[in-house]
Amino acid sequence: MISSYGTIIAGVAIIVIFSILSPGSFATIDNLINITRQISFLVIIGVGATLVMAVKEFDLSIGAMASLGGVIAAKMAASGLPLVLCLLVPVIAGFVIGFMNGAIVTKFKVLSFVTTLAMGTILGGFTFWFTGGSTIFENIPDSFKFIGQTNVGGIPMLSIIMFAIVLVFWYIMSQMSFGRRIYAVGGNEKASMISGINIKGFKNIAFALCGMLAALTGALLASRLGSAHPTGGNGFFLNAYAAVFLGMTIVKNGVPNILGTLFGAAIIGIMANGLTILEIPTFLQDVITGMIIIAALIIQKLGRDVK
Amino acid sequence: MISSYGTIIAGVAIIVIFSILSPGSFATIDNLINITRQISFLVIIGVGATLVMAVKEFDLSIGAMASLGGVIAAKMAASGLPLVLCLLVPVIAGFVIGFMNGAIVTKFKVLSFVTTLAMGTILGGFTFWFTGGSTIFENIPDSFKFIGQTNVGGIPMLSIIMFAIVLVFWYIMSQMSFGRRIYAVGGNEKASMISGINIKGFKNIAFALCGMLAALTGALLASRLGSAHPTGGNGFFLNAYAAVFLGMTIVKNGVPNILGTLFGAAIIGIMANGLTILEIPTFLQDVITGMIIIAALIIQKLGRDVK
Amino acid sequence: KETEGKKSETKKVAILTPFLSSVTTKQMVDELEKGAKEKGWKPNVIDTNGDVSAMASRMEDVISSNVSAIVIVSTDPNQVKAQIKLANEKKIPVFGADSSYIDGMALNATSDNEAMSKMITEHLFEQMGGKGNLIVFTHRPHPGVLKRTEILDKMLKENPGIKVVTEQEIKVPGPIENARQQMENLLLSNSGKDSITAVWAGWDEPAIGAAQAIQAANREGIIVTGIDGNSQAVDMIEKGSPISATVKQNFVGMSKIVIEQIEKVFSGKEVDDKEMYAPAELIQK
Amino acid sequence: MTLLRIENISKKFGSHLALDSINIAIEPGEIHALVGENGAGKSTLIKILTGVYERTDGKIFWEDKEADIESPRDAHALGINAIHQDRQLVPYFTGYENLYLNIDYPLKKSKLGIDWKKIKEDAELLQDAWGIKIPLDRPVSELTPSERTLLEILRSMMSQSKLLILDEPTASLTDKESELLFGFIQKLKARGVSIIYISHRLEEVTMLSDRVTVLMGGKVMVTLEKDEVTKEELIQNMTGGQGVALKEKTVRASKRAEKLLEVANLKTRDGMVKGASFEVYSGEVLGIYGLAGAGRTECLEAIYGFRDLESGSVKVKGTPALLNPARSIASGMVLIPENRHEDALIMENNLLENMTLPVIQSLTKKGVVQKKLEREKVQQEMKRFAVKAVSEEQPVSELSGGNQQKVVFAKALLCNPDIYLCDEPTQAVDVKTRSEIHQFLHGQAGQGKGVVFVSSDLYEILEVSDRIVVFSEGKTVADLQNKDLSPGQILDICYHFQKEAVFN
Ligand SMILES: Nc1ncnc2c1ncn2[C@@H]1O[C@H](COP(=O)(O)OP(=O)(O)OP(=O)(O)O)[C@@H](O)[C@H]1O
Ligand SMILES: Nc1ncnc2c1ncn2[C@@H]1O[C@H](COP(=O)(O)OP(=O)(O)OP(=O)(O)O)[C@@H](O)[C@H]1O
Ligand SMILES: [Mg+2]
Ligand SMILES: [Mg+2]
Repeated sequence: MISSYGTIIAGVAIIVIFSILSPGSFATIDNLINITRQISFLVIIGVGATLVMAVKEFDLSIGAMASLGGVIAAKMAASGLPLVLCLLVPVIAGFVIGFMNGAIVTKFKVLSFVTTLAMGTILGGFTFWFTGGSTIFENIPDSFKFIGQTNVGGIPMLSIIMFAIVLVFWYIMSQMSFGRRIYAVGGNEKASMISGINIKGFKNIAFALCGMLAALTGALLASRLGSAHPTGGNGFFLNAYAAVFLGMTIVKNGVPNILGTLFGAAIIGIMANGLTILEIPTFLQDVITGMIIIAALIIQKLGRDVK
Repeated sequence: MISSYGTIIAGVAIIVIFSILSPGSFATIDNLINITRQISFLVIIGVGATLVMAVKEFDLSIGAMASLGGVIAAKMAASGLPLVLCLLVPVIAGFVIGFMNGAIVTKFKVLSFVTTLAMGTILGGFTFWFTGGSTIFENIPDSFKFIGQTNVGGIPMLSIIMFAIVLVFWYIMSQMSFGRRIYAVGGNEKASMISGINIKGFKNIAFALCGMLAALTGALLASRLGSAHPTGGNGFFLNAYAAVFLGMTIVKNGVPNILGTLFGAAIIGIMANGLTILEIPTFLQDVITGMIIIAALIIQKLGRDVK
Repeated sequence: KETEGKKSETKKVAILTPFLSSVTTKQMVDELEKGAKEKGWKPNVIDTNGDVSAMASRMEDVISSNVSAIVIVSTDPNQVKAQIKLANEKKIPVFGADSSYIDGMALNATSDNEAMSKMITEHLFEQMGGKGNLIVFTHRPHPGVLKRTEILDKMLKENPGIKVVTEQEIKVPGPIENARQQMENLLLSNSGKDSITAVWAGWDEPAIGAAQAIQAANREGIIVTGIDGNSQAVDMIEKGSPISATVKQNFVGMSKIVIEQIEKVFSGKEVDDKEMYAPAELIQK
Repeated sequence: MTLLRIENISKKFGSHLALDSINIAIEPGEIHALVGENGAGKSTLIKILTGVYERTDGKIFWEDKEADIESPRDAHALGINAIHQDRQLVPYFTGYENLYLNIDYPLKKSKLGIDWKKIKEDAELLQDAWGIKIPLDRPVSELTPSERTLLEILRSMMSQSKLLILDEPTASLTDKESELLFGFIQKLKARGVSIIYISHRLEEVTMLSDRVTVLMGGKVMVTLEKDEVTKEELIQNMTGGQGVALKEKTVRASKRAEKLLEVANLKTRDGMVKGASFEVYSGEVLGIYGLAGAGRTECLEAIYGFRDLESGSVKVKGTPALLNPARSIASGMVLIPENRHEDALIMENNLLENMTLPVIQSLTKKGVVQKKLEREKVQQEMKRFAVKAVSEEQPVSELSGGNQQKVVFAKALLCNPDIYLCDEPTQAVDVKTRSEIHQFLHGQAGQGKGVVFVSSDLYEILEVSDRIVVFSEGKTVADLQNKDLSPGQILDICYHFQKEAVFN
């Protein structure tokens, strides 16, 4: 499956360098666990983005969807509803809204870029109306914070959920025929159509799952923070796609893939974590992060050419 | 050229509705002029994005580039340099940085999405360092504000500059062989290469022009506001692409095109203007804007199918 | 083990904020940095570029690198409740500057948003003579601005002569340009002489944009107020612009309080109070 | 029982009537050929039968019952399988993955995952059964056009069909592979499968078919029974009685004038070409023949300048070539690529934009395109090759396969080159156009230009060439004057060297 080691080597190099520079803080089991928890949100939302990109579409509403998922969950928790419901409702809402994105795109054959951008705007307005613009944190019971703030055998629940989601979607996308169909649609829509694949159906499902995972990300974030901000999920949008695109570089055929996205999110997370621990000023962190990503891309290509 | 009237009809409908609802404020010459000035930034940066999208690439660094352009211009103005230099230096810097984006993408055949995202991060860090994070407004002479704040025969200079840029790039892209080849590269890279087109060269130039226009946008914004904020241009990024994508719907072959981008920016600008004039609360504005954009897309497709 | 590490080395103080690009936040952070250095501590500034949710992660990072104290600047601590708890477990005190106070923190030093809003709003209503048409520019997702707006809402109820034309959310980033465009549009839709009496802005940047639009349209007699005392706004007040007043938050004062109190905690003493206010001052021409 | 009856099928694209009340009946177990000029409507008819296009009018009866074929899925469920003219494969999928594009993947016992082992075994069995050997573990983007066609053929064998439709299957096959295909067709026929066979190679049609329907301008001209089918009869019907001036082979006395192109010991970095040497003189048509995978395409690409060289030299008119497409065009050399969809055309752009792309600079004044001049030039070429299009502003994606190929050819012509590098230039075009292209190239040679003509059709090579170079395993192995050569002689050379290469 993985056939281009360039970016991976770059990733390992980053880890080694950080470990040498900060053995006592970076290279500890605690920090490793810390990183897995920190990237869990990015990975979960990124898995959704991966699905949509695998059918060669784009969902720009994931940030707004995550924010909405967070405030729905928090509002429900604040009104005393049980945790399961607080997670289930946003997840269903995300699925439905994602499906609507897909339905508009496939039924009217319009560009997903504009459609989902517009949907993101609508969701943002709705979230604002729903919260009155303010952070929801009052009356949130501790039971709601269970998922976001508990460890099981030393491992954060969030990390476990992340690994479970990665595992499930990796299996679906690489081992099951569902995944083959999704990739076929993304690889040659016309050929897939002529082969009798229900392209609209697969696209709709990809969008729906993406919306679902985005809303779940928001809800988990709310559980982690014990509060929900009406734009709290927006920041994930660009980084989620950065993770997907970075992940595309680790496979030879350059398709969006689940393990790649995990890897991409890990690179982003490790950079942020390591540079903070090394106490590099923020502006320099930005410059370094950008340069390392570009360097990783280049190394990866050079490596491939030599082969 | 323009062969799909659906979105245009939707645009006209929006104008008519606003005019009926607010004849005294919306449908006035003053407001028309006002709108042209308000959209000028979006149009100028959008023209650049159009060029890059015409070669089927993406530049995610335009927002950061605009911010950088603004602070360079403002810093120079504050140190007493003449207006021409204050505009020229950011423009050249934008061109060079854009060219670098292009060179990395074409030389190493890496994804422009990640490359320019990383470049945007680098530029953001650099801008922060350059300004120390604070807004630049002290000692900016009135002469610097000339371009952003003057009217010529009742028409704002900014609107004139915008129309000039649109005209020039429309002409280049639709009447000159340069545009033909840009679109060929975007249409089929390999076939273009075999037809003797220097695809790397054209891509590099598209990126360079895009960077140049983004930096110019930032510099003009600084002139308009008499100050420059280190993240002041970042907000343009998504709207610029929204304008380009909306503009793609007005031509039959669905390619990014200059007039379309002007049109797309106009729709976005008119919506913001009209809804504010009608004193609709912000969150409802978002919802309405999103819905109208989706409706416009759908109408446009239905119109085409009937044909 | 922890105390041992802290004693021998110089004290490390992590300063975290999502809004370093805001002029006033920057001012505060600079002062904190300066103060910490004077005391011989090692400050480390971390900005998450507007991303509030990334604050949590960065806070975890500094906790795991065993800093001696954490200062969160201009952040709603409710966003990082779990991290504050984590810091407590590791005995790292968490201070707030221009944030608010929640359980588990050592203290928060701030301007009293409610007092400031009251101060400026009273000034504005007085100038308006208790009646007229008001435009509100705000950004409710920001906790401080939200508090100020809530005070405004309350005071509007007590002053029925003042009508709100519209309340608009100002977009960030780019608040000046956004406020300017919104104001341009509102001036056109309210072109009658007294159709707009005043603009209440939740902080200074929208006030600057609104004032620029009013000046460019040559409209007389519209009063604008801001809050923060951002130097561009102060400059405009001095030079004579539609901005009639702002409340200067004493950011330097807040930072000084935080530094003082950190020193106390480091030397094993109690903080003076959980919420401490640096007095704000009304600036007008 | 009639397997398939088509009644009064019509299809309109906008205002253009592509099919006009078509009536055809297909009997069980018959091989029914469909012939007609480029743009006659053959592919459109097939796409209606397979549910890709919606018909504007008419009825379809399947086994005497009216059938509504609304999607490819419906067609597949009835037992209709098709190989379309433009290949329908997913480029980044391997051969294995593509085999299962229209049928369910076999699942593991747990019913959860795909059983890749079974897929490999089944595919090997199938390959053995039909005598096909393609590298199924490679992604399709790395397969040659002929391998892609074979892959599609293999895929169509994966499911039981009652009707198999082949739209120009031999256009990118070599003779040997074509023979293989004819074998399959006969086997299928013996099993009672009906075949609709579309081809411009009339020899194949006369040899294979039980009946032939001739289309012209979207109408059925005639349906001929087996004993009526002759090449001449077909041509008469296809051209509306005009016929094609089947030219006598003219062997021009090659004057060995100027040496236009000199290729010496060419080796490409990817190892596809391992030593090619030949020359092209002004006034001659040089045919290049070789079995599939012999490296002819790669050799032309290397000469033209977009495949990296390892060693060797290319000289154009005595000066070393600069090995880059732009310079090649400037020095008077033009390439007609084998793969028109990927290498030659911008499918969403119109005819005009496609045809003038390499020469657009010469049609400008100060960088501004002289649209009137451009239009005139394009219309002139469209007329010369009778390109069937609504206007020069129609996107090439809407043209029939043959007409697309004509655009590719016309595009090269506009460059007004001295050296033509033609890679399968007559694929997909009808007999009339094919003969016109041959005549045109001879005319050009007559004016002192040089033509390199690569074709997988040995008879075509023998028909057009003055001289023939044979490729085998990436090397040039023979250089023969085309005088009294027989197909057998050339094939002998190919096989001889292939064997030798294997034993080395
Ligand atoms: N999608 C389309 N849109 C518009 N016109 C089309 C489209 N597809 C085909 N046509 C037109 O329909 C006519 C018939 O095309 P078709 O592809 O069926 O021809 P054909 O007989 O297969 O020709 P060839 O031998 O060249 O493959 C042509 O004039 C073509 O331009
Ligand atoms: N992109 C590629 N990557 C890897 N192998 C390739 C690629 N393109 C072609 N090949 C291999 O190169 C060999 C020669 O290619 P090709 O068949 O195009 O030669 P040819 O002589 O032009 O034959 P023809 O044109 O008749 O198909 C084949 O074995 C093919 O599998
Ligand atoms: Mg055809
Ligand atoms: Mg070939």
